[in-house]
Amino acid sequence: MSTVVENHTDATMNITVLYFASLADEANCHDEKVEVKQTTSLTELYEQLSQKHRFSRPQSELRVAVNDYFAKWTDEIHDGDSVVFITPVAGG
Amino acid sequence: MSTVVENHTDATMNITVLYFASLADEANCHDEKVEVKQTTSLTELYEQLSQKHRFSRPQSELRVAVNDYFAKWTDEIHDGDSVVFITPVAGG
Amino acid sequence: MTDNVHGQSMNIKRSIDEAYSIAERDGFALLDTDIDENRLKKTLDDDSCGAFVCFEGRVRNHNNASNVNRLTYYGYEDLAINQGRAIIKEAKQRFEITHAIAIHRIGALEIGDVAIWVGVVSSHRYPAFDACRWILDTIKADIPVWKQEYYQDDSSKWLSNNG
Amino acid sequence: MTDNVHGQSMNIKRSIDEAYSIAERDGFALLDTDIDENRLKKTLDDDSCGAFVCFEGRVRNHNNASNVNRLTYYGYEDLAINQGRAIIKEAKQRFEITHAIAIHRIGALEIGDVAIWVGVVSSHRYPAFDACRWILDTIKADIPVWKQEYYQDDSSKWLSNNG
Repeated sequence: MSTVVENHTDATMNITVLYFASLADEANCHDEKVEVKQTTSLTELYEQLSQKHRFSRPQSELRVAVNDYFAKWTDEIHDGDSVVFITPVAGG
Repeated sequence: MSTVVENHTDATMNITVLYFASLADEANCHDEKVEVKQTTSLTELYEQLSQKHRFSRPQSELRVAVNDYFAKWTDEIHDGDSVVFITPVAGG
Repeated sequence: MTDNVHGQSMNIKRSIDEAYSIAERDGFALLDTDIDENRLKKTLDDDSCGAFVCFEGRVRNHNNASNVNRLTYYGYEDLAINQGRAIIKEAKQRFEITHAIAIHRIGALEIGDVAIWVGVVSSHRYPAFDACRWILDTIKADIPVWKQEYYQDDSSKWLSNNG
Repeated sequence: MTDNVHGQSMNIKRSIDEAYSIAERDGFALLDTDIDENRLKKTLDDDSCGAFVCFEGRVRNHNNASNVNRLTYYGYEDLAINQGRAIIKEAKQRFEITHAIAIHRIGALEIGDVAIWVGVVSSHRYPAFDACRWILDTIKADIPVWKQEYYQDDSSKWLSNNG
């Protein structure tokens, strides 16, 4: 049992993150692959990347998409998922 | 004085009347020239023509135009005017 | 017989070019042939305008429960032009729009033909929507155009928008 | 540098024909070239529809107090298509309309270019107006498209519709 838990905690997942608009400017890239702990939430993922790239927008101003659909910040992510943080849009 | 009044009463004016839609069907013509007493009102003109052509619509259902502009039923008409009684329209 | 008394109301007295010139200058005209939407749109081009809204009213194949084969529009052209000018002028006072233009077609129309076209341009989108709808409603209420619908059994009926 | 990080968002991954096919089937697509309005209109032809309303959003030469020279739209195409499909589906549930189609253009646009086109057909006129406006508003609120305006002094700014 304890071994399984250990495995879970140490296990990681690979997430592809795409950047658009001002986030692409701040990250200075269009996409990147990140390896994170298995149970990382979307909120934690943004927090980590925000520290890395010094994003100016707080999470509260963003929406998030997983695998090309809008998602809730509380949705779980899984290995191989693609995640996009969406700054306020400006179409039309 | 009395002569002048007599003249006024006997004087006539020539009015051109155009017909559209169901009024044209009932009058069986597109236009006609009518000679009426000098002081004939629009209401009286419609009454006279309604008797002549047996129009089925009462004046209350119609609007009236004088010289190619909508007019009020109380507007005066003058010799040479063109008058059109407008049944409910159906554009669009 | 019917054709004789209505014949003059099925055609415009002006030339097609004259009708488009009047529409461009005053915002409204009657036409007795296909409405050239691109020609009307061109008159609305304006670099200050971010919004263009247009409405096309087409002859549809049914009205209430009846199948419609075709219909004929009749117009009182001179009054229509005078009243149309007043409508477009009022629309420009009521709404924050830059320009508006509308054409109503008369004569015999088939299913799918465009009977009326209204186009509006403005800086922002809501006034263009509001003005386009108001102009259409006001044309339907006030412009002296009448229509007769013909049904599959060859019967016909005068229609009215109100009253 | 800026071009590198945004380059992929200025072009669609699909072919133009594929984009129009998706728009015809699902009601929405992104395009990275001139929007062919007539091609979109044709997909809306329906003899049961008496009303066609369309909106064109054009790049205008000013925004607030600034003179705009040009602007660039960037899009997240796959999400845009998924979200657009949902918007058109919801529009058909909310309003009595027969069909609706919309396209948003991305890439570098000049003054006067059409950035967005929305067309709706319905039996009667009010649902077409209401749906067209709702679709436009919802696209502006939800479709992942961003724009940068460029001014006469060569400065630029990221814009946002809300937030």
